Amino acid sequence: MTVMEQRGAYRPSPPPAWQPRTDPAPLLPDAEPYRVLGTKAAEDADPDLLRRLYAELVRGRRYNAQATALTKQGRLAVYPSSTGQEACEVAAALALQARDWLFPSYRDTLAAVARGVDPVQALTLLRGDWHTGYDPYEHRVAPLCTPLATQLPHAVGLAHAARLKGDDVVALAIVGDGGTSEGDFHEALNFAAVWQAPVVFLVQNNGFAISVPLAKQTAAPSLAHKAVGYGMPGRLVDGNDAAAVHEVLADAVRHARAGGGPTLVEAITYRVDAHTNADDATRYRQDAEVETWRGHDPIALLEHELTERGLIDEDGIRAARDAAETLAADLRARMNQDPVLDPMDLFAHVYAEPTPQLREQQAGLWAEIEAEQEGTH
Amino acid sequence: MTVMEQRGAYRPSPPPAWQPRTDPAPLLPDAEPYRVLGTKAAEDADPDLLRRLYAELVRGRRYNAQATALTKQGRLAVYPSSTGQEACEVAAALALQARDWLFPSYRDTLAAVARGVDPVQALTLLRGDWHTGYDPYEHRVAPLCTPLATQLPHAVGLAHAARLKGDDVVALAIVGDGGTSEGDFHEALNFAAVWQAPVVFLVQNNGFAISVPLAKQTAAPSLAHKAVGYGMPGRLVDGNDAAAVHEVLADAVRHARAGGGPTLVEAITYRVDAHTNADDATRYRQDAEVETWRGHDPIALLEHELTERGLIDEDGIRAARDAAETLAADLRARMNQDPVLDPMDLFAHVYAEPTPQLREQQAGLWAEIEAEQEGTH
Amino acid sequence: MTTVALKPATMAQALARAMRDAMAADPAVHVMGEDVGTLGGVFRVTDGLAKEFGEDRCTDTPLAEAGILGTAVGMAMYGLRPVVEMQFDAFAYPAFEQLISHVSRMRNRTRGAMPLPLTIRVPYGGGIGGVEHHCDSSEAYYMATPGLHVVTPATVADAYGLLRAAIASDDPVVFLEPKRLYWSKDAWNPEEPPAVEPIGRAVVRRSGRSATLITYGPSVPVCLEAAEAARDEGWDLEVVDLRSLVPFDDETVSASVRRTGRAVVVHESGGFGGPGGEIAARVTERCFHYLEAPVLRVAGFDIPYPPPMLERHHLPGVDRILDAVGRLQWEAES
Amino acid sequence: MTTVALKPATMAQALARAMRDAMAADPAVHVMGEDVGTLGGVFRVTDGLAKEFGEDRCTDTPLAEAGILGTAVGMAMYGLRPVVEMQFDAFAYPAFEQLISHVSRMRNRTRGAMPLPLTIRVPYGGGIGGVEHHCDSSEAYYMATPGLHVVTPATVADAYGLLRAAIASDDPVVFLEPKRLYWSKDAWNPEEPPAVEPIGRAVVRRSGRSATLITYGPSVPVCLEAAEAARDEGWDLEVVDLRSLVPFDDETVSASVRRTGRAVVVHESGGFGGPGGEIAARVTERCFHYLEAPVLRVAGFDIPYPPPMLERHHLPGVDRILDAVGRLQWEAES
Ligand SMILES: Cc1ncc(C[n+]2csc(CCOP(=O)(O)OP(=O)(O)O)c2C)c(N)n1
Ligand SMILES: Cc1ncc(C[n+]2csc(CCOP(=O)(O)OP(=O)(O)O)c2C)c(N)n1
Ligand SMILES: [Mg+2]
Ligand SMILES: [Mg+2]
Repeated sequence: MTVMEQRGAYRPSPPPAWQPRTDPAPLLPDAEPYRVLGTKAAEDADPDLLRRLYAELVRGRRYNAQATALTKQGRLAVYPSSTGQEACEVAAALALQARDWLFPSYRDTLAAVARGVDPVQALTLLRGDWHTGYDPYEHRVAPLCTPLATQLPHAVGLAHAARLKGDDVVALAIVGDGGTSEGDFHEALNFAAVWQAPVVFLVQNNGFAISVPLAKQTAAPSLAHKAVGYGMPGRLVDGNDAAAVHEVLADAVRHARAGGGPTLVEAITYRVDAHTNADDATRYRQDAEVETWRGHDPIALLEHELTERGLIDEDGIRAARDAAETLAADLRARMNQDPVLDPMDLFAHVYAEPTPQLREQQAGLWAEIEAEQEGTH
Repeated sequence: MTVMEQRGAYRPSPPPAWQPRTDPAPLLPDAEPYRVLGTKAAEDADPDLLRRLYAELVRGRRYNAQATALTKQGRLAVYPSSTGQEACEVAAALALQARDWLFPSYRDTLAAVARGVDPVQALTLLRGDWHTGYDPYEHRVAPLCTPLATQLPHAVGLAHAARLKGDDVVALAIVGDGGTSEGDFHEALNFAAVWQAPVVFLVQNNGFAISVPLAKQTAAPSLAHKAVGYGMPGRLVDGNDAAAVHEVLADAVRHARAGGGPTLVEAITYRVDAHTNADDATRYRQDAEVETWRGHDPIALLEHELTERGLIDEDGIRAARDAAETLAADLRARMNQDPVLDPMDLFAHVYAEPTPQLREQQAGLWAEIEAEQEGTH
Repeated sequence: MTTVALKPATMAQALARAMRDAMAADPAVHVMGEDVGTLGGVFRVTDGLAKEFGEDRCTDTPLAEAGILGTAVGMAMYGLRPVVEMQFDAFAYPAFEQLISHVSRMRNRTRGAMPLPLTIRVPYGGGIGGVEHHCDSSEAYYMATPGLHVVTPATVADAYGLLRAAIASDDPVVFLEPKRLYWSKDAWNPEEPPAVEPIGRAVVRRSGRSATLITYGPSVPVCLEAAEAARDEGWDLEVVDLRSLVPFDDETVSASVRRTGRAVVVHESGGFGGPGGEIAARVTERCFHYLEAPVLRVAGFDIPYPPPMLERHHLPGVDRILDAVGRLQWEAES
Repeated sequence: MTTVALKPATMAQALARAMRDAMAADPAVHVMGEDVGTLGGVFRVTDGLAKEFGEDRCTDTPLAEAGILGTAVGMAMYGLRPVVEMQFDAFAYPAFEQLISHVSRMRNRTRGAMPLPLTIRVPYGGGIGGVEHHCDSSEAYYMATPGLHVVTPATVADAYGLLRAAIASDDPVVFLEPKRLYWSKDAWNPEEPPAVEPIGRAVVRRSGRSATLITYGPSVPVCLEAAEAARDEGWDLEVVDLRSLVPFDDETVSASVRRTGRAVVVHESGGFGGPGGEIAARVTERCFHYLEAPVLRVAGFDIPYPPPMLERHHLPGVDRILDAVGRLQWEAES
């Protein structure tokens, strides 16, 4: 039909009915970060869970302090501390079942430790020792991931694969506020939503990506507002309120396990230490800001709640501290021994079988080392 | 202060005040795609603009038909038709001032033509001739971009640079629904919002990325809902309603020019033809769906409005058709001549000055061609 | 002895059959990518798989290459064997971070605990009149990335055999499919497809005594043609089809060059920093005293892939190969 | 004659000064990247620029490398001269699609109409005890991408001169900064920084007659050390610092090898598919009849960069270089 013929009698039809593919309203985060401690919601919280969280926070804080100390002693090459962020780290680990998977970023050794990974193994990478210190399948913790946000599609793929296999497995992936700017963040969330994969994304918004404050990272109302653009719920939570983070994550995990698909959780917290021991945070932020956040300390918050409500006593607190000291002492002791690395390992795992080229190179290095050792004997 | 000491008198302070960095409400798209034609809003529309849009739509449809015909005659290597999407193409071009920039995708030769690029030059790439047929600076149209969504950060950077230089320039970039899944889409929108760059993103949601329908591409309520996650307004518009698309884009351009920052516009339209002439759309969609959309044809919609309201008569319609035929005849004629390419051009523009290596290769090819020609004489 | 009913098959069909048979043999094999499902791929290489195995086994993904490869990594972590299609060579670039930083390194990172059995199919190369971004030869990038196998077939039989081997491999394999050979045909027995080839073995496609043409993928037929044409000039050329760029079959290649004393490496990819440099260098290291002339290279120019109307000038053709053979210092011959 | 007051400067300081001077000379020069502003970069190479020129000229971007390079492309389209910092070598990978498909091709795509004067600074290489992803030598990828210049300084003076040249170039330049030389020092005159070097010229850092070490960037000091040590073995080694991998200075390199008759290419990057293959191949093509032995290569192993505690085994050191020199078939010498 030509344009001329279309005139007159012809009436264009209305467009095919359009409606949003999902209702956006329930996907939007609340106007305020969700809080439990110090609110009425705390009354419903399970006291055992709170005590467990508390013990882990205290242990986590001590772990952070010890790891940082180890960098000063030259026992650890670099340490990105999660001091101040322990509530997120610990809650992430505790929200999961044994059959679930955790996908940590390079900052999240504490989450791995809280999930059961041996601290020395968790720190292997940061010690300058081998790239990963633990078998990812043992505790279902993926290797610490350094290239930002690249672990997110892995978590989606794994969760999707588990569901395809009929396994009741949820993946929880942790990423920083800075990491949300990467394309991989976007692609991972989109795949997760399209596939309705059982995965939970935890953004630890700690205010900074090294020196870059959130305001230079995003203009979004909140990072949780990104969720609606993928068709998944976005949740905002006080990242220093361990009970709140745990509740929100546990809900999201349950939702995912039940086939409800992915959730994006933004936890608002603060990186109290410098980016790593090598960083000088005074170059880009004011002490006053740090002090404000120290006042809203995750351990203090929870301890206050527990004490006020008589859920913990001196002994309980001491027990938590003792357990933390035990961890620190053990870590100190074991990190004091130099690891022994086998240079032949350099060639052993590049492929299932070393290529002829690698075998040649391995033989060359072997000869060099032999010659060296003969030289020194 | 130790954990023990913090107890008792110590009260944790509330978290530093949190509030959304922007009010999310105005950033969310309306519940229904915006429409002008057939609604009360049409009464406010400028009749001259409507007539201009109409003429361009008719020309655009004829251009699409002619280009597709040229593929059948072997005069064009490949053509991704925008039949059915002319309202978006034309409105995008007309919403801009001469000093603004257009960033088309590979499908948007029509937008380039509507902005003034010679159709033969616009089709140069698709003809198998050189990669870009026009000087991008002449009409301020970036080269047609094939790697999906990669043109979006270019548009942001250009708009940002213009603002830094104090120039009153807006960039408008076009991308498909499929392209919104790419990481570059995400990164571009985020940079644009953080920098408050004067840029408008037009997503032509034509229902498909080659064979993949929108439902496999995204679970979002709408693509426009992605905007809030970047802190920019998202607008939803009927992409077959030229007056509506023009109004929404022109508003966004004005907003950007006034320093209001970027806007994401989702135009809901339909790819009536196959992906390209090489594609067989019957493999993945039903004719009935295509027919429904043909009923909501952008030209028919606008022609109906103009006729009903007496804004155009037979002569006006004939004039538009004649202009379209002139374009088609000219295109046909000029595309019938084989372009003459200089093989030496292969080396001329890789760098400002050919490297010694390229000079060597150029000399080699020159000798080969000379030998060949001697052989044939 | 039963008569074997041979039928013609294209390389595209052989590849499709390889995936089909692999999926039938192992439920862990999943095919994924843009348009691989309903459409069967823009080259129809995955045709029929979604129908036969369902959309969960052959999945149309969202349009995001890093996301495709990144989720495939996660799937492989959970024991699946994803076969990923990158729609065209140049559209694999967005996935390079996942490829370099994760796919190639996960096994090594975890000291073998977390291997990634992953096949990445990449249609590559030119000669099909494709516009910009549709004709890249990106093998140099893959070769320079330890941890990846890089494999490319030149025949219908190898397309099947090598793809089966790639999917069966416990390592990530970049499987480069020469686009312009997709429609090349060979007789084969559909009842009993060719053997699964081990990865890492080159093959002598044509024996000869004057000089060796070392090549792979789309340039193999061109070299065979050149070898035929060379007979007129009195040269008897050997043609080695590498099939696997990583691992590299030094043995077969060096043995050939030691026999002939002369070699030309031929590929479409750009010369500078391309595969030919590595090949020429390692052949020279191993065969120096056998060489009558330096190992020469015939490659694409060091330019972005040209527009279709100029591509014939860019692609190594018979004449250019014979020219190079002619420059192998025959006058030095006694 | 006035006395020149020489002061020690590190390579990092020389680079910072180069950007500073370029920004002062041309308002089109903009520095951008992660942490380059307030912090002055994780290596402090952009220290002071944001303070002197404001945040619009030295900008902390969101954390997204493709976005950084992609927006820089747009800025260059509008006539600016962006100088982009990729924080570490491996974090440039997410930007590879922008790099390969746009940065390297825009001038060619538009037949010269739309050049992209863009500098991409990439700290590269190991030897600093960095963990995974912080020590890659990714120059093979850049070399295989036509349309890019690839430049790498080995001295404080070159760091200044070559970076000024890169920023002044109308072509995109990948500027590879050897991380472990950031703190290397040289005496220089802060009143009058070194000359701007033309891109594409190698330099003989040490003359010698026995054999040529062809190298660049972080391996230059190692080769110079090896050349000193070689005197004990009776070898007088020439050391050529390439400085520019693209364009390649065949003239200087070939002239040296023709003089010495023997050559070893030395680099940290993996050997297979690495720069050394190209270099060895082209030297052999040009100098075949001058060569007493095949051009050998001393390179990093073909493995992902090792953990800090093993990196000394991976990095080409003096002994390994001398071993290779020893294998240059001296017995053939009359
Ligand atoms: C792809 C990539 N780019 C750059 C870096 C370098 N880098 C390491 S940490 C970091 C900042 C990360 O910030 P954020 O995501 O907020 O996490 P946080 O450090 O606050 O936990 C940067 C830029 C990296 N690791 N990966
Ligand atoms: C990075 C990249 N990946 C894949 C392709 C191949 N490709 C070309 S068009 C297309 C579909 C695009 O869909 P959409 O973005 O919706 O645009 P439309 O074709 O509908 O205009 C694909 C996958 C490409 N051009 N670039
Ligand atoms: Mg952060
Ligand atoms: Mg589309």
